[in-house]
Amino acid sequence: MGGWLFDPAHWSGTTGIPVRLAEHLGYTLLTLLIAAVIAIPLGAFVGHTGKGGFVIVGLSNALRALPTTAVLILVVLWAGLGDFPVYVALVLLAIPPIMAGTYAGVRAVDPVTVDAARGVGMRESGVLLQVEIPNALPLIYGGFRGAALQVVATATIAAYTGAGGLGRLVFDGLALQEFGQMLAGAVLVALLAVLVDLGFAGLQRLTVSPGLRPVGTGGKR
Amino acid sequence: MTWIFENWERFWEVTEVHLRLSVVPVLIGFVLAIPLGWWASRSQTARAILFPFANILFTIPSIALIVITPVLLGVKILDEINVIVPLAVYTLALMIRSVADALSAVPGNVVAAANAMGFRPLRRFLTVDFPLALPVTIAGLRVATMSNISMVSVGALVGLGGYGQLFTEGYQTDHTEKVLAGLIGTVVLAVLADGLLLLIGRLLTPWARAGR
Amino acid sequence: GDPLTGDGKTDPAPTDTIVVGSANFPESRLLSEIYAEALSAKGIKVSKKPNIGNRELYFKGVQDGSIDLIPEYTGVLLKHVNKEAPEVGADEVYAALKKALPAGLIVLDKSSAEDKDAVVVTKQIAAQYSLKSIDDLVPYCKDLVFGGPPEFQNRPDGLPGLKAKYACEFKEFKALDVGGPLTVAGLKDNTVQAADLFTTDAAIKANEFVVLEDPKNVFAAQNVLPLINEKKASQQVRDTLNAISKKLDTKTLLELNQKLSSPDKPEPEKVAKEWLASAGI
Amino acid sequence: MPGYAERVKVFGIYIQGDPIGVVVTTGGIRRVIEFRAVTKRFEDGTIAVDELDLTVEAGTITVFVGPSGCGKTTSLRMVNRMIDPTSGTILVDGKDVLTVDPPTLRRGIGYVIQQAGLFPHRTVLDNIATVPLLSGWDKRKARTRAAELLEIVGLDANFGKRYPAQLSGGQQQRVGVARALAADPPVLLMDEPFSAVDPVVREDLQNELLRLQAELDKTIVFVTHDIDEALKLGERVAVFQTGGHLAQYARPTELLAAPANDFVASFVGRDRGYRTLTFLHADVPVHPVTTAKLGERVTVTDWTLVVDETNRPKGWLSGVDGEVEVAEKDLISGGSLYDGSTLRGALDAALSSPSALGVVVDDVGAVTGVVKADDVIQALAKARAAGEVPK
Amino acid sequence: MPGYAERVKVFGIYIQGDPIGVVVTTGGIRRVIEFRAVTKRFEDGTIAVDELDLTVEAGTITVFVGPSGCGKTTSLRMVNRMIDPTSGTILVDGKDVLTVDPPTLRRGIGYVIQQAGLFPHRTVLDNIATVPLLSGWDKRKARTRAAELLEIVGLDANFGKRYPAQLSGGQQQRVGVARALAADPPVLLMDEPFSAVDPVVREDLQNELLRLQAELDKTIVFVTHDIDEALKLGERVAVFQTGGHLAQYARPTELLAAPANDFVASFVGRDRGYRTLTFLHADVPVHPVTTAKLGERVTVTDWTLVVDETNRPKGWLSGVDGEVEVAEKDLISGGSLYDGSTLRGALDAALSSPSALGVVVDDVGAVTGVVKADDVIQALAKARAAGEVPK
Ligand SMILES: Nc1ncnc2c1ncn2[C@@H]1O[C@H](COP(=O)(O)OP(=O)(O)OP(=O)(O)O)[C@@H](O)[C@H]1O
Ligand SMILES: Nc1ncnc2c1ncn2[C@@H]1O[C@H](COP(=O)(O)OP(=O)(O)OP(=O)(O)O)[C@@H](O)[C@H]1O
Ligand SMILES: [Mg+2]
Ligand SMILES: [Mg+2]
Repeated sequence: MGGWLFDPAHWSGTTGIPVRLAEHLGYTLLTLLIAAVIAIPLGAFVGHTGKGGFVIVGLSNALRALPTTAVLILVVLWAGLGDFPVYVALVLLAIPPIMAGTYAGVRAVDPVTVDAARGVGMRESGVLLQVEIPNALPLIYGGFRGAALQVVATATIAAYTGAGGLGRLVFDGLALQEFGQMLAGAVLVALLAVLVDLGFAGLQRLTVSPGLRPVGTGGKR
Repeated sequence: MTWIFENWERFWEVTEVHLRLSVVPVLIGFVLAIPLGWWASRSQTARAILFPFANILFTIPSIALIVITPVLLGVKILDEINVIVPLAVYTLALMIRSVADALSAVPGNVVAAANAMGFRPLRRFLTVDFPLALPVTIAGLRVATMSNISMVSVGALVGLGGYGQLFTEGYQTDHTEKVLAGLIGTVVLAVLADGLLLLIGRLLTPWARAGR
Repeated sequence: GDPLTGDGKTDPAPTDTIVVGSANFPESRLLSEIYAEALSAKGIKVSKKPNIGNRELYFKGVQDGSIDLIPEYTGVLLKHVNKEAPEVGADEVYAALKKALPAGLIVLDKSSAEDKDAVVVTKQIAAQYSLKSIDDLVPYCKDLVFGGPPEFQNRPDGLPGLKAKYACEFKEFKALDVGGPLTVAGLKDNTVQAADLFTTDAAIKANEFVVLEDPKNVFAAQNVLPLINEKKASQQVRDTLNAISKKLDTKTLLELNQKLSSPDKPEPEKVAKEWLASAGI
Repeated sequence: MPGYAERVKVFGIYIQGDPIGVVVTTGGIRRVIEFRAVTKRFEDGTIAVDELDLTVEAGTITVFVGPSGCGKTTSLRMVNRMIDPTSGTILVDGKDVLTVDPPTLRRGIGYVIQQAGLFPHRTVLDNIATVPLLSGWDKRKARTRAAELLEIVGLDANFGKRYPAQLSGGQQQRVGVARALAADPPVLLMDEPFSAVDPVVREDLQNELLRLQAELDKTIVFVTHDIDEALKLGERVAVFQTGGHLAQYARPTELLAAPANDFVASFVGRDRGYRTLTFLHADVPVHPVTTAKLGERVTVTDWTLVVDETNRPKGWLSGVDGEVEVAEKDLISGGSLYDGSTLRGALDAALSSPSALGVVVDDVGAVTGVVKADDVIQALAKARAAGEVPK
Repeated sequence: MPGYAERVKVFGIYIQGDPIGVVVTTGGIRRVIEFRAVTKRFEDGTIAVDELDLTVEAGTITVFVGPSGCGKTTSLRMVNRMIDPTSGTILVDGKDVLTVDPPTLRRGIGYVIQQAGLFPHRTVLDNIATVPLLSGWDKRKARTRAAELLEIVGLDANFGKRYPAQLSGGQQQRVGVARALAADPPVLLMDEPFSAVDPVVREDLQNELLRLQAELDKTIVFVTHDIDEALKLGERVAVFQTGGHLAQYARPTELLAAPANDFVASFVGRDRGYRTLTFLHADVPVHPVTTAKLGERVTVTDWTLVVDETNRPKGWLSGVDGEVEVAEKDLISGGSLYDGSTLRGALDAALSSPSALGVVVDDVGAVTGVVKADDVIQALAKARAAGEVPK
């Protein structure tokens, strides 16, 4: 495997590893963006109103059960080749954890805090945006990072429909019985996943209020 | 839908395989996750080792893991072991966290009360900690089961994979209905499994619905 | 094997189940159904293991005894067991193949049905560059994108062969699937201008694709034949399978493929049974 | 930032900031909050508040007290429309609260809840600045105001940057009060604000509240289930009975002297007579006492109070025969000291003293004489005769 | 199931079940728990308990009291080895606890923690039966015992099938106590068991505990940070000071009369003199009183006590001129009643009465006479002279 991975020939050109990495990252980030735009408002709204929680949990579980390959194939069969089927499949994969995390996060905000928010005269939008969401951020990030890991791992299947990404290495390696190439693909995917996760961990540190960090025995009364 | 009825026998055949390939890994992964999760719930070191490891395991693309497993295990190429092992690994990776979180969430004063009454560690684990961790554990198990059921299809790459067979065939012959049949099968199986776990959870944790 | 026949005789007991496998493309699936149905009609116990990925995978399966019988093609199978094999003619390939197979595995009679890889272009491309054979393509290779299965890049009867024998190097290679819907779609929407398809693919006719001739024989002869575990090849099995090979020709294969991809999408099992009945096997 | 705290000390009642919201205090006694036949029945049929008629006077602390589930919280929360009544009307300064949009109404009413209910994701300063910012103050002004309030509630400026989780329970409560005061609302609602802190801190917070009220002159409705707290803080106390029924609404002294019914009597509890003394200001004769200094040689015939250089009490010497040198080891430790405030203090000083003589001290702790229990009893009788103790 | 509760009532102290564990009470005063120079220093350097020397007598309630963080819990938990001391020895009935295997030791010591710490997944009955089952009792016997205990702690039998979440806080506390009592351990450790319940329920629980202790005669160590609770429950009270230092270990009366230092004095708080009266049993003269019945025509010259048919007090008539008919509307409601128990009750009755005469009643509530505050003051002086009040 090392041989394949460290062969300089595989690090250049339009099909070189850097290109594949960039493509893979591209799929991942755009997917997460779309999924977040859909899932966070939904989860937050349902968490805020407390109505429809059952639907949210059921829906995310059902979505989790959807085999990504099948979704991919179906969309290809309906809509033809291209990146669109890949995004549909990956977004469907990313929605459940993000939605569940957001829902759980908003629900888990201490009712006393929410009550206080209303008590000081916040409107419902203020309660949600200024209090519930900031307090739910750790759990929202939890769901989001879980989704990111899965998307990075699963973006591999883009190659199934002829598209790029690190999946190319895996699929080509599989077809050629080049285990070195395949393993290199798998390792790079795992590595990318770790890097992406680190990136979001950094973002989380920057955006989550320090007041929500677990405090050691020193800080807490 | 008509495809399912017209080809009931074949549908049932892949269903059986799919069911077996999803249930067995979940059971294995879950059973292994209990001691490891317990360890992680008690020791910071264990967490520091197990969690990143589980995370990385989870990021290995299933396609790659399923294809590589036969090479690593050296068993017969068409043996179901080749799908069961990687899926069990994924379940394990998911469930270590669930079990550890569930055990850590057992209220400290209850644990203290158990210790103070003279429970020895094993008995305490079996009769206090673990039962109290069940609701969270089962929630985790539901998620793990769902993703397992959906992932079994990838096994089609190595000639296994239950409904995955229908996806491949349907794809190659441009046969939407066959793909849909597999999809429906998967979702129905998932919903049934989810319902069953929910029911088991309720039966095992009657106290969770008491009060409020 | 059956414990009662522990004397190592090659003729196995008729109670032994034969596991019939197939690769993961429709024609292989169909052929394996034909074999399986014919055998079971003869009272031989059969179990099916369809869609076992590609050759690299299922060949291991035949070797380790996971499956006993699978439809194969002479040329590619030969190249698989011996990368350097130079033979291209049908009979030479067949003869070489018989010799090259590892111990325990045998092939039975080859049929006249041939399904080989071919360089295929759309009608428009063919007209634009007035293409009839790969030779005509050579001046334009550097401007065109070629699509095919990932392994086509490394196979001796893939890009290396085209380069060696025609000095044709494409602008780019796009990894698609093994003569499947991706490749067809790629050609149709001009993502690729030339592609590797199989000659019996119903899509060629349906889309009016043009199969380019291969005067320099990059693609070796590819006659359909059964690859079988020697231990399972009882006389009755041999007779049945050989009878099929005798009846099977390229035209039949094309028709059967067209039937499979017809709008009502019949199951391969059904198509196989119908053909066996009509062929009187 | 020396400015504000000093100004508070120097000028007494001086609070910066614009009064906002629908309710504006104008000084003088005015009915600020009126409950008129207010009933709240929850969906499940629970009657939490039953035909409540009650007027909370402006500029006073009114305490709602009663056993768990008697409808205190529900009554309180109807004032700022956290809950809407099933029937009846609530008027704040004559205006029906139901005619005001809830968020606007709430910004004009400070609300302090049990366990503070601070926003965990905001710093202490930002927590306090919440309402001013919601009401559209500019950021700098809101912050300055928050910093001032931090001092008013007795917290050091460096707490401003901390997060709630880094504060003790008592500190969180102070911040909760500061937050409620931030926009200088004329009305404050406080729902068991001190119940989560330990008794020592609780007493501090109660005293702070009394001090603040003396300075800020708000109309405060305070909920508690602790009768002692109610008697200590309330100018008027409303005792609720289970079922959402108002059992008695009166001044603490009336409550102690004449409970309206058995429920109130038992809720107010034992020691009613003794506690009444809290509300009576002393008019007890101070008798002279024989004192001696440590190290002196004195002839002790009766109880002698030993004092230090600055005349502060050290302990008692009981009557011994002959001349002795006053030594630390012979001292009998004395009871509580009486600072001239209430009859209760005087009686306790006398009762707790080994000599039965309660030591009276002045502002700096120097002995000025002694009081006797008998005198307290007589003072009580006099107060009764003068009608100071309600019947 | 009439059996058990009745037997308790009839025979006083009768508890079924085998005494188990390492510690067995044998009656009579014996030193049951001894702390000998016990120090606990946590890994982070905190000294939670500092050279503690203390002997808890058998068959009594000993209370550990002190501000938050002073080491009460730590001291308690070293007894059943939930925490092991850094140095020093703890003896239970003369036996070093460090020589006993912790689970075995703990089964012989009941432990009640704040908020009960019940097992949420077990029914009330199963919760109570936990320790007997752990100790190997058979299931039927353990259940019977659990049902008996349910009655002992004053809960209806039908609570047995419920889960803890279906009980109120006070009910949970009772179950917690029952669970600790289940295997009839001679020693009970209770860590702020009542701090989570409201004051009314709390008082009930305290009274229950005193009743139980009178019946069961356990050695109880009780932790609280509420000095009133400590004085009420403790036969002896250990006051801890921050830093894990024992400031004073004494009977409640001594604590009130002679606090060892300023810390204890301020912790014990105000009203020390008055509260001392709680511990003094009355020897006050009961004076006759003029009574009248409702509807009678009487000539009222001085304060007259109006009573009903059965001679129970209804209220006072103050001195009016001439003959009047005794009417309900003229009555001035009376203060608290004095039942002959402590001096505190007598004084409060006198102080709270509008006539300054405290009404004395007998067991059935009938008037037997009146007491005067002066007499209480004199009784106190007499008690002091007799040495009943510690100096
Ligand atoms: N949202 C609700 N739905 C139904 N019943 C309610 C609701 N809120 C409160 N109640 C009931 O109304 C009654 C009064 O409740 P409230 O909270 O006002 O009592 P409280 O006097 O504040 O008691 P506590 O001292 O326990 O806080 C109780 O019986 C309570 O159970
Ligand atoms: N495991 C521990 N590690 C370090 N320090 C501890 C630990 N447990 C307790 N302490 C510290 O030891 C001191 C005494 O704690 P302890 O719990 O005994 O106090 P307490 O008197 O019970 O207080 P409270 O009334 O708050 O329960 C405190 O300063 C506490 O912070
Ligand atoms: Mg309330
Ligand atoms: Mg404690």
